[in-house]
Amino acid sequence: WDEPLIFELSRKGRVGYTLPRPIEDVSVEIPEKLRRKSPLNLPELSEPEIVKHYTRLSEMNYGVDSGIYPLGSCTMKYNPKINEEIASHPGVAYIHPYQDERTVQGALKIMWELEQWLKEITGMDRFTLQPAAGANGEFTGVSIIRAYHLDNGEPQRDEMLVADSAHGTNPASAAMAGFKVIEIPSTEEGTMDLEALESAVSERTAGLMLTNPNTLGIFEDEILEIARIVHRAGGLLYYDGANLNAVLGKIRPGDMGFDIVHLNLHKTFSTPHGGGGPGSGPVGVKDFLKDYLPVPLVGYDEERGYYLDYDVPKSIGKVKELYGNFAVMVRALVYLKVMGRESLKNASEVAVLNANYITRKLKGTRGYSLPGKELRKHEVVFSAEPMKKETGVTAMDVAKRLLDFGMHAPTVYFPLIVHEALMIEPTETVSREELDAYVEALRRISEEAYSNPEIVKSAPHNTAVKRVDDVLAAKKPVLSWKMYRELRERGEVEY
Amino acid sequence: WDEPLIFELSRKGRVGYTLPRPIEDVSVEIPEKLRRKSPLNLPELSEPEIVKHYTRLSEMNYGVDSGIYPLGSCTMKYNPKINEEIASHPGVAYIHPYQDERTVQGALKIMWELEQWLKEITGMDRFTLQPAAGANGEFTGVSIIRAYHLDNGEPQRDEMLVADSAHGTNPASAAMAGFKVIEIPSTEEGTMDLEALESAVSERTAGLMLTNPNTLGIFEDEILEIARIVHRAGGLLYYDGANLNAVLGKIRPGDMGFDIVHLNLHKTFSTPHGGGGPGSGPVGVKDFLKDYLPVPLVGYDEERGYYLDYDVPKSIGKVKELYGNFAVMVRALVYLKVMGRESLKNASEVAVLNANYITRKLKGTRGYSLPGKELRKHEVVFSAEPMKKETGVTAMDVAKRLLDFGMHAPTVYFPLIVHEALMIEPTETVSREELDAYVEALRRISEEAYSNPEIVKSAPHNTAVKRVDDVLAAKKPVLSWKMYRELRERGEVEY
Amino acid sequence: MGRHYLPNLAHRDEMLKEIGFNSIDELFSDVPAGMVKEFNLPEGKSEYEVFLELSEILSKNRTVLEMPSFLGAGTYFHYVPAHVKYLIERSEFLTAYTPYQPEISQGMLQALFEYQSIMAELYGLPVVNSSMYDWGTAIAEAALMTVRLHRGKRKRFLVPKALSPEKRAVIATYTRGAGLEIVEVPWDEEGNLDLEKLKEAVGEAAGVYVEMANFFGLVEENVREIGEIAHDAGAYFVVGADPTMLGLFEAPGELGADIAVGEAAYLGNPMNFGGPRAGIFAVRNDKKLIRQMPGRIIGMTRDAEGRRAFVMTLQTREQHIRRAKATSNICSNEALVAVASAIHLASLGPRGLAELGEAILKNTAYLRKRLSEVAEIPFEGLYFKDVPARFEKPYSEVHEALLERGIHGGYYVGKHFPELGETALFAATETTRKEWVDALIEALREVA
Amino acid sequence: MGRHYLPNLAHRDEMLKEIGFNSIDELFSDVPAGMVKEFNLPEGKSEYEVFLELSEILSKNRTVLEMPSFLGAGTYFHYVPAHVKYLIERSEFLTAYTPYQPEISQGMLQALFEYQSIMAELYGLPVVNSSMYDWGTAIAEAALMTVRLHRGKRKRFLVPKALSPEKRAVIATYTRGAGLEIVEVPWDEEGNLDLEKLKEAVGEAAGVYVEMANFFGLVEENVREIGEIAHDAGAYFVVGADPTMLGLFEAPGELGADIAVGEAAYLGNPMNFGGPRAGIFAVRNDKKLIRQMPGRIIGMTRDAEGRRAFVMTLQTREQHIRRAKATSNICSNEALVAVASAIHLASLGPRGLAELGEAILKNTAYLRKRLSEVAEIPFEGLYFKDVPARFEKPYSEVHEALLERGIHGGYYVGKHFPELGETALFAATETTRKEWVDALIEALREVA
Repeated sequence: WDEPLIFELSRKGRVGYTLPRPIEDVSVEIPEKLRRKSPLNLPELSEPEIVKHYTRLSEMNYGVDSGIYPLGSCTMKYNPKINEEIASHPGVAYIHPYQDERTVQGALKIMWELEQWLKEITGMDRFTLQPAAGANGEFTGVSIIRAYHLDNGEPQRDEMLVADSAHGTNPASAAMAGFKVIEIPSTEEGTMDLEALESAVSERTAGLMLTNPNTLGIFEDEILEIARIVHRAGGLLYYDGANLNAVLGKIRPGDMGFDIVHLNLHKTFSTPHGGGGPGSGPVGVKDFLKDYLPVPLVGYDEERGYYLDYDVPKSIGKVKELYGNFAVMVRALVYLKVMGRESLKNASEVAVLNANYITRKLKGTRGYSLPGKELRKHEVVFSAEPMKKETGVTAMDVAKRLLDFGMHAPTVYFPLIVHEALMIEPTETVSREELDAYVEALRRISEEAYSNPEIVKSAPHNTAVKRVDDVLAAKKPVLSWKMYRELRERGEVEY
Repeated sequence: WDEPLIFELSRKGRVGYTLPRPIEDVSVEIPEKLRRKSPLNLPELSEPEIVKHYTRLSEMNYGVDSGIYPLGSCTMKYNPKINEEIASHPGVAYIHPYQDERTVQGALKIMWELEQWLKEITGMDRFTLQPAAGANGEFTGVSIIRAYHLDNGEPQRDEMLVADSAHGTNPASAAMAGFKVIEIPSTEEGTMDLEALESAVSERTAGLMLTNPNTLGIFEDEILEIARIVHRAGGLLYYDGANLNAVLGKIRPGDMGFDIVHLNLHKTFSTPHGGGGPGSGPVGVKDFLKDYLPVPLVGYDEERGYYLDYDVPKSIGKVKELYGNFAVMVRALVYLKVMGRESLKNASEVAVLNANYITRKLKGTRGYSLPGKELRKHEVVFSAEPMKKETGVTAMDVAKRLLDFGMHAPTVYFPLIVHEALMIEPTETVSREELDAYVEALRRISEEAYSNPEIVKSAPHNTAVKRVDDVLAAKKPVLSWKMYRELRERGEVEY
Repeated sequence: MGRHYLPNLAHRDEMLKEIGFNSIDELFSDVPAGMVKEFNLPEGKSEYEVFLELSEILSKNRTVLEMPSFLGAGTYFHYVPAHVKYLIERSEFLTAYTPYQPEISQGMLQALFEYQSIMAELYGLPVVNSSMYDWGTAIAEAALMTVRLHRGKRKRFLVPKALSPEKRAVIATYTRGAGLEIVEVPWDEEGNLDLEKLKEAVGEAAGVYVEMANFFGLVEENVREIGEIAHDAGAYFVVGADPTMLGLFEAPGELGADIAVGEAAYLGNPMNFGGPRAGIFAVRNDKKLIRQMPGRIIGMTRDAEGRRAFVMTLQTREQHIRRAKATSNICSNEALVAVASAIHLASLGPRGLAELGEAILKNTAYLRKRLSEVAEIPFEGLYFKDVPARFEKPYSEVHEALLERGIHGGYYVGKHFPELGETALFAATETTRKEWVDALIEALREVA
Repeated sequence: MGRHYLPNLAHRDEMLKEIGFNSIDELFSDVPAGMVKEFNLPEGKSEYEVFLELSEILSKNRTVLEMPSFLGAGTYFHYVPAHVKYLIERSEFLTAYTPYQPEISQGMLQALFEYQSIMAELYGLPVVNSSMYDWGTAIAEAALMTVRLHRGKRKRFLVPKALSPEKRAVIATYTRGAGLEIVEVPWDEEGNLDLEKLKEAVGEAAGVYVEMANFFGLVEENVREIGEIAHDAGAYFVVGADPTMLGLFEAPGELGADIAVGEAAYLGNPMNFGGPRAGIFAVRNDKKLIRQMPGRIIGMTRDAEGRRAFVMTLQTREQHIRRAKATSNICSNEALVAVASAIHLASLGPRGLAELGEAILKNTAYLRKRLSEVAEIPFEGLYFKDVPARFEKPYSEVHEALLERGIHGGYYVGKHFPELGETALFAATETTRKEWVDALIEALREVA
């Protein structure tokens, strides 16, 4: 399991490529001052060695196909293989974005159809598929809010309200778009404090960014009142779609009062997360905002067929080159077509059932408390604070110990409003036996914490590497082979 | 690593499939006496569970991409990924063998082109691509020999000569075709005993089956004399292509005097072994035998294009349904086209270099002897007999201990003429470092055998399971879940 | 261009020197003079060029996705779920060989044991090998086995006349060396195996073979009775069955089969122009039969610590040990094809396999109904996948006209069965679309 | 039809009961009345039907394999070696998320560390993040970063006028909130960045951006000089470079760049209609810069036993910790795209990358030579990939005629650069075939 760096496997003279010969063997002069003179220290390996290297690395990585992966707020559901098969069709891979519209009717149809699904699912009237990820979508959304208010002659609306339980991207995106961020606290129950909201809104309010259900997995049951407060103050309501998996096919953000929605195709719509990306973060808006969407949109008319529509009068411009992560969109559309109305609803119901199953089964186990209301949607946040106080075992220790059971840990220390948070989102694609085993493992860890806490504190024990020192990583940054070589020569690292 | 059987993961009511609806929902009556009444005890799982199950099983398996795999006589070379990519083209997967020739010109062209390559590589004049594997090819070859002699009015030629070092398939195939098998011994040097051969040939000789280089990895340097002896006696010379990787692109069986050749596309031509198959075993013959080949052959003429040729007057018939393992042929042709003349030669040269590198580096290590000539071709056979005598550690123990180092074992106990045989075929696609590490591991095992033999005898220690009890498996056969359930109910197995 | 597969090509001289050679030629010094040659072969191309070239060649094939197809006759367009394809392409499965070292091959061994187990359930016979080359060779091996079981004292093997010409040819070639006499039993007026003729021929037969649906797609009604006739005559009973039938139809083992055979590639594997395939081979749990069985078998056992483990077993039947006396010469088999079929079957489960069978039966019924509007169906009875249709015109003309309309028509059987005249087999599976059938009939109306 | 993804659907009632609920509705009892609805969506289809439907839809795209293409302008047809595709499709990579638990994610962490390392070598800057969304957003983030580095006291950012309209638009949207002033520096007569105009504009600039080959494919001759002008004015120097140039051309870091950006998806990834991509983002090893860098970074460290291990590091810059004060809002990035590019680069090695660059330069030179026979090339100088060609006819007519002849023509630039008139960019890469270019010129002779 100790796979060397690819640079360490390099041997001079080895070749891992074949290239077609150039059309003509003319000599092309590169200006002297631009010709590369610094050594190009890339690894030299043959193809079999490269394949072995990355095969081994892959085996040192835990994915959705490896076992339960209940990383809260990330919706690590199974990624159907049919999505992948269709996404690798030559009609996806080998088309250029600037091809004449008549030669990419298939691609445009896919984007158009996907938009129709997303509109019905969210209750929005128009979508851009351009954003590359959730945060890119949020930036799109808040940029639209900014453009809208400016357009309405309200440049003073420079405050964006966010829940204190919000994903970090919410305030970060708002700030990037030039907003001042105001945090709205949560109540003991785990939902938004309406009084605080009332007193926060003003003529400076641009909007409120909210997830529903929120990051505690709790449905904001006063959502209609929240919408009323914000709208009355002249603000817009932005839906962070990260948690849509709880309500997909049952409840539409548009019906909750939201004006703008971003979705995460890589969460709710089963496209794979790729170790961090690519994702896709489409943004939908109500009719009155559609003129602000990024360009191009995808249009359809009988004569022209599908086309790229650059005629968006007040467009905020572009948040990414070209049209977005097309190969991800293909996967999402395949998923939607296979699932259909009934199964989408079933999926969110089972996701909610699974989360409540874990909630009820784990509740009452020594060391874990359950802040907020008991009824959850797609995820639940337990706190290991009692355990920490009584045994010194932290949420991080619990997470690490879970790895020893061959299971992925929950999200830890988020949301920030819960101390020692363990945020568990099982999703609908895990089996009851996996849920039972997960609860059993968490119970066993509780027993260990109270009988033999050291075993938990020093976890993991059965993984490829032992607990990784992230403090050292930040204190002495080694960020590339180049830096490593230098530090090593100077004797400053010995790993 | 203790993955349950898929039957044990089954839960009533789970579903892992989707099916299109029938065209019409008519009721179709199955005759009462044919309707299934016995319970159909298939597993019930969802797709995510199935994917996890087989993903885990795959991770419990060692393949060519996992590390060195020097299984002698199996040519476990790297299987280029481009082969796989092209073999999964819809133009391969979605064509029916009975399509009109005009709609499968691409497929027929691939078969035709592959035949041209194989002809030049072997010095044969015509090929059938029908055989599914080496042994199927051998059967084809010896059936042709039989038909040829019968056709020549020599039904008495019922003896097939094979070397005592031959692959077991040689005598088995000959016997299936109705031949009596005569074994020709090898000399101390490891090559065929010419005197024995002289005295074995007669008017009953149908032919001689030979590999060259032989299974010791030694080139039969008297091959021209061998051919003369067999031909003079009226027999035909059959080339077992299992070891072609030693001479590919340098020496042609046809130039050695062989009349018939079978090849293993899954060995020499880089197509994957699939855990035991599919392979492909094309058979080539000299001109005078081409009328005996199985039908259909692939023909070409300007007007008709490529076509299936059933006009083979004396054909032995068919050795497999349809045209052979087409998807394997595609892979082999891709390999040939990428490699070309020069690299095919380089490949066999490096394969031979690698085998001799291991030979020289390991030679002289205590406990291993090197029977036969030192100069080898693609593989080398060491004997662990001295080690066994001196320490009790067997070739099997050495093999098992190698697994602990994360390496695949050599072929053991073959060829039968070498006691405690360790048959090592590194192939050309492993690196020098891997060869060095292999020799080092074998040396270290030797040291262990002489200092602490128990550690070798009880190996492996680091694998998913410890040494597997194959004696028990044969004594108490448990060959299916059905048998297991019954035995378990009767308390006769407790694993 | 293949140097990217050859890590040590860059170190050739260095390595030669290190082991005391001066040149590559020295490594080949034992080869007779003049035998080493330059070959007349093209130079290598880049991966990209080969990709372009092969993409172009393959685009010349008109696939069944581009043109509706009604071809069956032993090869069928079934859909392969994407996860099956993904899983068997994982290189740990794909690139491994026969699991000679069980300790590092438990994955493939267990997958094959599961394949054997699933087929055992399907065929109602608990002992299944880990694959033959295809259905045809499986029948041939079964024929040889029944003769061995009679210690060669009986050499006659009966097969239905309504048998695929491919299979017939394979059986002939395979059994020639052992001197078997293959006798064809004709069909009766309903298309079933003629029981009277069977009784006449069965004396001294080593084995009797029948298929649950014959080559013409007709479901054989008297499987059990045929078995009884065989057994009464002291012959072994070999039953062939398409595994996609067996969710609805009784298991061959329950119908009296001693040996059952079939084609695994119908599930989990694309058509691939006819190959690779995988022959299913199952027998009763009877030591006498098991000892004579061809092919590899995976067994469950335990490891040194008593834990469950899997291993190749009963190898003394096989060529690498028994050599000329082996039960078969088979070595490489079709393991990956078998695993793919098992993954597909595990995904279907009992309900899915029954639904699949129903979809096929219903689509076949629709095809048959529509075909009967434009052609004569030679036999009454229940059809599974294939349906024979007899035309007045020469079928070649019909076929040509269908091709022109972008339809892959049926398989002409008149060549091998002249008694059926201008008949072709048209096939349906779960993949057949109503619009395809309707287009076919439309076209046939115009041309037939 | 999606029930095959939902194992517990079969146990819904049982599980509800076990945890004390009577119905699914109870689980949604906190939702305001009337909010739960039946959606107006199609019912699900079988995998096979969706496969057929999508295959048909996708077959409507005329790919660059079916029709030779000369489209570039920021998206290029490079060949992706098959092993790269295979490796990133392994589900352990594909289906994992951000490696929050390093102990079970060492594979992805190491692969990303290797990506950072390889890009560091290529760009000559040792600190690289583990990807931005694309080149365009990377420039935009670089612009914001240079402003932060000036603590907001400078808000001007200079970009070349000869910049992709896509990138220009992204930069505008991204920097609006922070109030940046984006100033375009025109090109001079040779097509290089106009150094005099640069000097005029550079005062008070937070950063200056230039590309090693501009939007028209023209290699920028004065990169080093531009950097000196920027630095002399106290501005940060940001260099954009196509990674496929950098086997032959000097590393941006060596040319004075403080920050370098580029597009990783040009290697190891297909075009995919323009997405996904991955932006390269590299900076000098300077704490001040590193602290202001956007995006995730993987670092090397050790585990509890002192062995080498990898982990996400310097996270206090990021949104999940710093929230509104983060250096960027980026969370999900383009990790898999980045890993694919790294595998491709590791396969090329130094020699392969240089050969790739040479092949592109030579093919571009051939394309340029042939285009000059039928059109005017507006600038002298060295071209990499793109070549502008100016026609007398409206280019739309030319393009239409090319389409009719089965050729994807160039990208019309007149819309965004009216000063260039009826000019289109035609691009070549290593994939361009002589016969394609010859066919293009042939066609242009007829129509232009």
